[in-house]
Amino acid sequence: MATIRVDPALVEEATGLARQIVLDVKEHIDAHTTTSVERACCRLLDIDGVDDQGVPLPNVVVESVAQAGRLGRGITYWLANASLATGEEPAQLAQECAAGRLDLLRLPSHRPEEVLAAGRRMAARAVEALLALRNQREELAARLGSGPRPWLYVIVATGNIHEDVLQAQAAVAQGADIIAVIRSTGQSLLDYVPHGPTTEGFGGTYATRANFRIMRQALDECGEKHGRYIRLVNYCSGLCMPEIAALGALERLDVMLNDAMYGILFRDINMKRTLVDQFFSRMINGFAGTIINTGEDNYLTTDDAVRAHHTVLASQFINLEFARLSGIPDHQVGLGHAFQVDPATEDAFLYELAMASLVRAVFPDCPIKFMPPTKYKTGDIFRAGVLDTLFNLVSVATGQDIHLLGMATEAIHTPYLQDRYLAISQARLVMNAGRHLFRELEFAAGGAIEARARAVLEQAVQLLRELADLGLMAGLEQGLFAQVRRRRDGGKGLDGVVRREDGYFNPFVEYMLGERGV
Amino acid sequence: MATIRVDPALVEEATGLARQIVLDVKEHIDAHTTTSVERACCRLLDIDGVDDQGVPLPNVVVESVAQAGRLGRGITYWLANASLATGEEPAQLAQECAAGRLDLLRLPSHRPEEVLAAGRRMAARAVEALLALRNQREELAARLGSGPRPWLYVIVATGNIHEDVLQAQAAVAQGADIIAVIRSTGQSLLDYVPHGPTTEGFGGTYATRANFRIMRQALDECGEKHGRYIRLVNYCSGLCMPEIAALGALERLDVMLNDAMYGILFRDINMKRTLVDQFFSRMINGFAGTIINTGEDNYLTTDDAVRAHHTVLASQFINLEFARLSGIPDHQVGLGHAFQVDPATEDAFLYELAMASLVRAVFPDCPIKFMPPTKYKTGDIFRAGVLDTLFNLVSVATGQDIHLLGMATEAIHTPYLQDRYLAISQARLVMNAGRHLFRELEFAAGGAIEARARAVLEQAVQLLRELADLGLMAGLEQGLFAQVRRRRDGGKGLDGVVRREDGYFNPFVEYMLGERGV
Amino acid sequence: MKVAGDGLVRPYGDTLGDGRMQLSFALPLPAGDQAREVARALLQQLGLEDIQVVATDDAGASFAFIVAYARCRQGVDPSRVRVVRATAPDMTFEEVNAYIARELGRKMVVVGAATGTDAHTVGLDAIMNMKGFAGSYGLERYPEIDAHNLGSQVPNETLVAHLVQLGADAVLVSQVVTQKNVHLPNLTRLIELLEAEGIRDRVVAVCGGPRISHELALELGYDAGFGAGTLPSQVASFLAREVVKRTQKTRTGR
Amino acid sequence: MKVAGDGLVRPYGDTLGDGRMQLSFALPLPAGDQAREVARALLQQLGLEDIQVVATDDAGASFAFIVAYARCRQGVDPSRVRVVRATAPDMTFEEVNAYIARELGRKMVVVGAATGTDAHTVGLDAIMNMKGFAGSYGLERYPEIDAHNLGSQVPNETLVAHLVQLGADAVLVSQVVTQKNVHLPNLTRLIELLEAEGIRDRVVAVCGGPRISHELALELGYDAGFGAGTLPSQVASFLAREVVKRTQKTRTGR
Ligand code: B12
Ligand code: B12
Ligand SMILES: Cc1ncc(COP(=O)(O)O)c(C=O)c1O
Ligand SMILES: Cc1ncc(COP(=O)(O)O)c(C=O)c1O
Repeated sequence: MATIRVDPALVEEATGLARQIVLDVKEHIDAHTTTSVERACCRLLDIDGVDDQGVPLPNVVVESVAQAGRLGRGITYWLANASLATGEEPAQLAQECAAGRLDLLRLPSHRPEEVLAAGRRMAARAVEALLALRNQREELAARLGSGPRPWLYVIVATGNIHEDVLQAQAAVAQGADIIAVIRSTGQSLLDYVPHGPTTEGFGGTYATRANFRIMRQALDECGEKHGRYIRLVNYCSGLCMPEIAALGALERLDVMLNDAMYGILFRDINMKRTLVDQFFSRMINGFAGTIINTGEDNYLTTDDAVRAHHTVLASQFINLEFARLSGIPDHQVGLGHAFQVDPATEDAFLYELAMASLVRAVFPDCPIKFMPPTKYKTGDIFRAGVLDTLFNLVSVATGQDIHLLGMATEAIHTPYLQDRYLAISQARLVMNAGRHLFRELEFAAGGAIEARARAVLEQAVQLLRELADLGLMAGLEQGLFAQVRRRRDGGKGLDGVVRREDGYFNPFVEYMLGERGV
Repeated sequence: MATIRVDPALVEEATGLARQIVLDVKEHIDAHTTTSVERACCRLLDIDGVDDQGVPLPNVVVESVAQAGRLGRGITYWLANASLATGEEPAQLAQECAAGRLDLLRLPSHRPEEVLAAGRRMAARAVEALLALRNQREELAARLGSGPRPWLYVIVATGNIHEDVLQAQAAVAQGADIIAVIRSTGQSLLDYVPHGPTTEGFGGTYATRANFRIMRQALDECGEKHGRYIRLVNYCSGLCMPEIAALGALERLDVMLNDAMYGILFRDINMKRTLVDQFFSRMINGFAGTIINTGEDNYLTTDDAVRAHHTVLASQFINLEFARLSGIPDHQVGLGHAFQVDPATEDAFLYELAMASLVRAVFPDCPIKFMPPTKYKTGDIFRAGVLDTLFNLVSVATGQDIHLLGMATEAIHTPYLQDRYLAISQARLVMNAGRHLFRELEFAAGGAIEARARAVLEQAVQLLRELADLGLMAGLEQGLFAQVRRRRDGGKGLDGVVRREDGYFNPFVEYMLGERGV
Repeated sequence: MKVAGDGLVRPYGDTLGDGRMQLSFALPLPAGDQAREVARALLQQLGLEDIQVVATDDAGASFAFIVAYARCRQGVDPSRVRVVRATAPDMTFEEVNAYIARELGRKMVVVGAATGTDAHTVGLDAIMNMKGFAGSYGLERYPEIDAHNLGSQVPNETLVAHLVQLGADAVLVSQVVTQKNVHLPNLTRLIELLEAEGIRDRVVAVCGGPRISHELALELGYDAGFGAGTLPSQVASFLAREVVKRTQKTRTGR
Repeated sequence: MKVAGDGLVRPYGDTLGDGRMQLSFALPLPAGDQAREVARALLQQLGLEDIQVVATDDAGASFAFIVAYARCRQGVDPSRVRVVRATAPDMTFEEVNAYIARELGRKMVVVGAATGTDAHTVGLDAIMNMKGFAGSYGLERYPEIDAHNLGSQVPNETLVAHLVQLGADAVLVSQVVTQKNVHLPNLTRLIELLEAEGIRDRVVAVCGGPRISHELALELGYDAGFGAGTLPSQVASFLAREVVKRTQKTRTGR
């Protein structure tokens, strides 16, 4: 097996350090909620739609309570109380709020036990809905099958959900297993989720509940026609992380980009906000059976891969511990990395084999997501095809699970239909030709590939030691990841972080985390 | 090391069988000469040019003696005798013959020892010239260096030698190490070598002495400019095998396609003619320091590679023994094979790794020539690029020596300049990225790759046993190679085979084979 | 079929009618700004718009390798495009044999060869050998077809002699090498010889190869042409119908 | 430079003037004979000749993927092609610093940002950071240049405020995302703000990115544009000359 010989003691130390780093911030997480966490609860309680100014009702409801400084009690508490007071369901309550006919805080407050019981009943319905969707996925996947691993992951990004559907159908017909609808540029920075189907977007299509539903339905039809379950991906990174996670769960999305640190590092979103949001969003994804994907590929766009591979590994350890904290089983934690060594480097291919084998060996139960070469591609689409073929081969040779297809036109435009056709058909050719390579290949004992893997693991442990000493927040302030410095109270979204009141009530944590509850 | 574990006993048995097969036909070789062997002697004795009908003087001289039924004495005998009789050198003698003013057989015959001495003196001059050219190559290669292996081998085939030069210069500038001028279609079937520079040809450029000189000179200039010795290849296969070998040696060509069986199997040239011709042509190539290349790649165009790999290996054993019989050191025997498994076959890449590693391990001293995928390429040049990238990777991963570049447009046209630019730059990228892969990769003990290699070796030994029992000629009659049946006295060129008289005199064999002389 | 508003079909990049195309070529100019602008000007002359020259690489010996994307405004009305196809819908292996047995009442004699200097046999073998091609049996496998594969580099004269000697119903000519159009005179020569021999009408003449189209075959005087990817069943169906038509015509003089 | 007899430069396949080009595109038609003939007709409309459609693959959802080769008769007279270049020959690292010290007598203040929604920083960093790009040092590394990199997604208004506050001599704007031409209004907006602020003449305005050309920059009102592969030394040389020219003009009113 191309499993690389890895020192188990180092892996254990790294896991322990990551666990400690995560637990250091647990206190901060348990002490706070955020506007987007509470909006997610609204979503789960079936609050949808927009008011006459087009403002989504979850924003209206949460803003009204937040402005009155009472969001720390948890929106579910106020909705449960209002439900007892009016006999109405949260959906109607939100309409009433939006119409200005109702102020959740001005209703008679019922006995806390009654409110909690009502809140738990309301939450139980949402939880059952998620379980039903989860079972539906499992049945569909069992009946239709899922195609051999690595699964072929393709992006569509026309800006128009209906055009995305057409291209997604073509991609599935060509052999894709997973379709990702790339979000419109800058949606990370929106503190609301746009409503309804959208036909305009820059470099991508807005993530909305309606768009999720349209694509999920189209892919279900495709799955029946082509005899395999097609998974749908979207991105919940940004100021709406938990809310998009909730919408994804409600529309049976299968995979969600949900990195614990990406928003902080690459979108300059405040770390206090992000750490609370990621906990809740991952809890929802975990419970809904959704595979999360983490964004360590980004470290290799702004830094040299040979120098930065250890930061990818360290970040993966941390992402895995945060996921475990949110109750996600390892087989749903799609840790990410990428094929980004400068191809002009001598033995670049050996560096890639070493890193891909190391990640595979260190996280045996995680569905590893391997991402394609991008930044060293040029307008020479023929040369780009060579890089993608080497990438496809390393992927099948090292047993990766989720394979984001490289596009020959990466340096030119967002993919054309023929770009995807070539990428999919070529990946299938290479992976079929190398089907059992992972079982057959080995690396010379004490050779350069093994030495490189050990060095990367050792450097990762070193970085984790520093982070454990400093604490995650201080580490981020000193730019230990992606050479990006972020101040603790800097970036966007700190205003949405709210200290929990003593009586903070969020039944979803109890249900979704169950006895593992925090 | 990616050296595959190979059973030395099987290799030894195969070598012994191949030796026996070759020695069985040695008797036939020693008992005959051919018109083309004798024309080669004329070439070495400086007979060049054409008569007024455009017939090359070597053909005029040899035909005149052959028609008189006295070629069995060896043309060098008659030229030596004529030289003694007239005091003229062979070149003038040929002019005289062509002008009808001289008949070699009607001159007074000098005492045999005198004739043999004169013949040896004439031959000695040619042998020295070849040695001088050989040293010149070694000096140039030592001074300029030769670039890392595998060497990149590129073909030019415009039909016009001057256009070939321009494209060869571009290819060298792009990074090619070896230039092969593909011969015009069907030159194998010509029983004469065209004269002078040529600007017309179908699917290739005629192999002529003038074309050899023009390209060799152009590549010497290129070599100086780009700081590495550039090797020049041509094809002596066919009815002029020894004669083109002689011309190549005289013009310092570095590599010659010179397979012992190719002409028989793929050009339907008589086997008796081919076996004698290949012995003498390889003797010249061996002496001149020329690397011969053998054409086992052809077995995989007309037969399925997974089924035919063992015929490639068996043929390589036989080609090596024939080469050793002609005095060629192993490091000049460029045994050929190709990357031709149907890419739609599951684990096609593993079959290719197994075969390439096996050939490398079985013939450690031979400069193995690995040829690209061709027959499964289609008009989709992007897919063809994927096949060539896999081919390039197997080549560097298994330590091949001579790498014939695959062209993405293989199924469309003879290569354009940009086809070569992309092929060379991509091969350099892949080989640099995988530079030390051969040292690092290993195959699982008892795994599928090892099992496949062992099976191919065992089948090859089985085929060699059958051939040793039947004898090579009978084996060829029964179609044991490339499923092609050839009758012993069938095919072209049998009329050019001449029984040696007792006094057969050919000083070149004595000089070139030295004490190993036959 | 998805056509833009005006009913014309255009290349499709990522939206209907966007006309996006990829091009690549070499220029005898050193790679640099001038080569890039000459490439742009060249594509403008083709009437292309929104031209993006995305690569201007040094291809050695002062040649530039260009990769470009552009928008092609032109569109084509698919209904006005003549598609010349050689065969009616194919008959299966069994149907062909039954058809020949019923309509011809004897074996159909088919003779094939790669003619002139062409040494490529794999293509013709794919059509004629037992194994056939891509799961479709070769003509030799058809019990009602008497197939003779003469191999490669067969001179036209030799082929015609065989046709006469074997009483061939059909001749299959394979031409794979097309450099400098070497195949055109060679293919035409066979038709002239068949006419000279007086058997042109009696023998169905078919040619094929990766760069042979049905239209080209008709121009050269053949009855049909088959290109890359042809299945033996397509050839067998065509021959069976054509030969039967011929023999009925000769029999009834119509 | 090798031009055919008529002095025009044509694409080069394997002989001068043979005009050989490769094309590929998708068609919203199922792969088959019709798609192949529609592709051929399309290329004929472009005035291409000797068209070989070498691939008509099924790209799924009734789309065909076409690869073709053809001959382009047109040629271009290279002398009549306008090549707009931003810079005179570059100065070296040392020469730029000496030039600024001598001609400007103070540090040159340069402010850069990826503006609007563009989050791509790698390109601008390649020009401004210490490490620079492809062995050419970034502007931060020039002792005579005071470089300020404001990072990404910087609104135009914020950038202009910094230019005023820092007394910038030059502004560098990076735009990498060009989908739906989102960059054009964003780039134009900055020039309008500079003019409104009355500092357009005092500040040299430069934009750059993989799909930015010098011509486009001039059209949008900038002083120069730099595309893919630009070296920091090229930018430093241009800025030094331009800024010095500006300050001399304001000093001597010419
Ligand atoms: C195998 C091969 C060889 C082998 C041939 C062995 C053999 N016994 O056939 C060898 C090595 C001998 C060879 C030699 C040469 N080859 Co070659 N060869 C090829 C190769 C790699 C594959 C061809 C093949 O087998 N295709 C597979 C078959 C199944 O496909 P096909 O031929 O298209 O046949 C199908 C259809 O066309 C159709 N069909 C074909 N014939 C017929 C006939 C009829 C009647 C019908 C109905 C249908 C039909 O049905 C078949 C099944 O669908 C091609 C490149 C490529 N990948 O295509 C080059 C290629 C054909 N060869 C080429 C050249 C130039 C040569 C040489 C001239 C090189 C040289 N200078 O020495 C020589 C020529 C020898 C000669 N005298 O002809 C060029 C031709 C370029 C051109 N446009 O003219 C090609 C395209 C390679 C290249 N890119 O340069 N070649
Ligand atoms: C790295 C990368 C990212 C990273 C950026 C990280 C970072 N901090 O920069 C991340 C992952 C965040 C990212 C996100 C997105 N990206 Co992006 N990304 C790329 C990628 C892979 C490499 C770009 C790069 O770093 N090039 C290397 C630098 C050195 O080259 P350069 O940018 O051309 O810069 C040189 C010259 O242009 C010039 N230059 C550049 N700027 C300036 C400025 C001045 C003043 C001067 C003088 C010179 C100059 O000098 C530089 C050195 O020569 C490209 C694909 C590719 N291979 O190009 C896609 C690409 C640019 N991204 C693209 C897209 C669509 C996006 C997203 C919209 C995707 C999405 N929907 O989420 C988002 C947009 C985020 C946003 N709000 O802008 C598209 C753009 C398509 C188009 N034509 O508009 C590309 C081409 C990928 C694709 N094929 O789809 N991306
Ligand atoms: C984890 C993660 N989330 C989100 C994104 C992109 O989303 P956005 O551009 O909206 O931040 C990326 C990168 O493409 C990512 O890696
Ligand atoms: C050993 C050998 N000689 C010669 C040739 C080709 O030469 P020709 O086509 O003239 O037979 C080949 C194949 O390309 C070959 O493998």
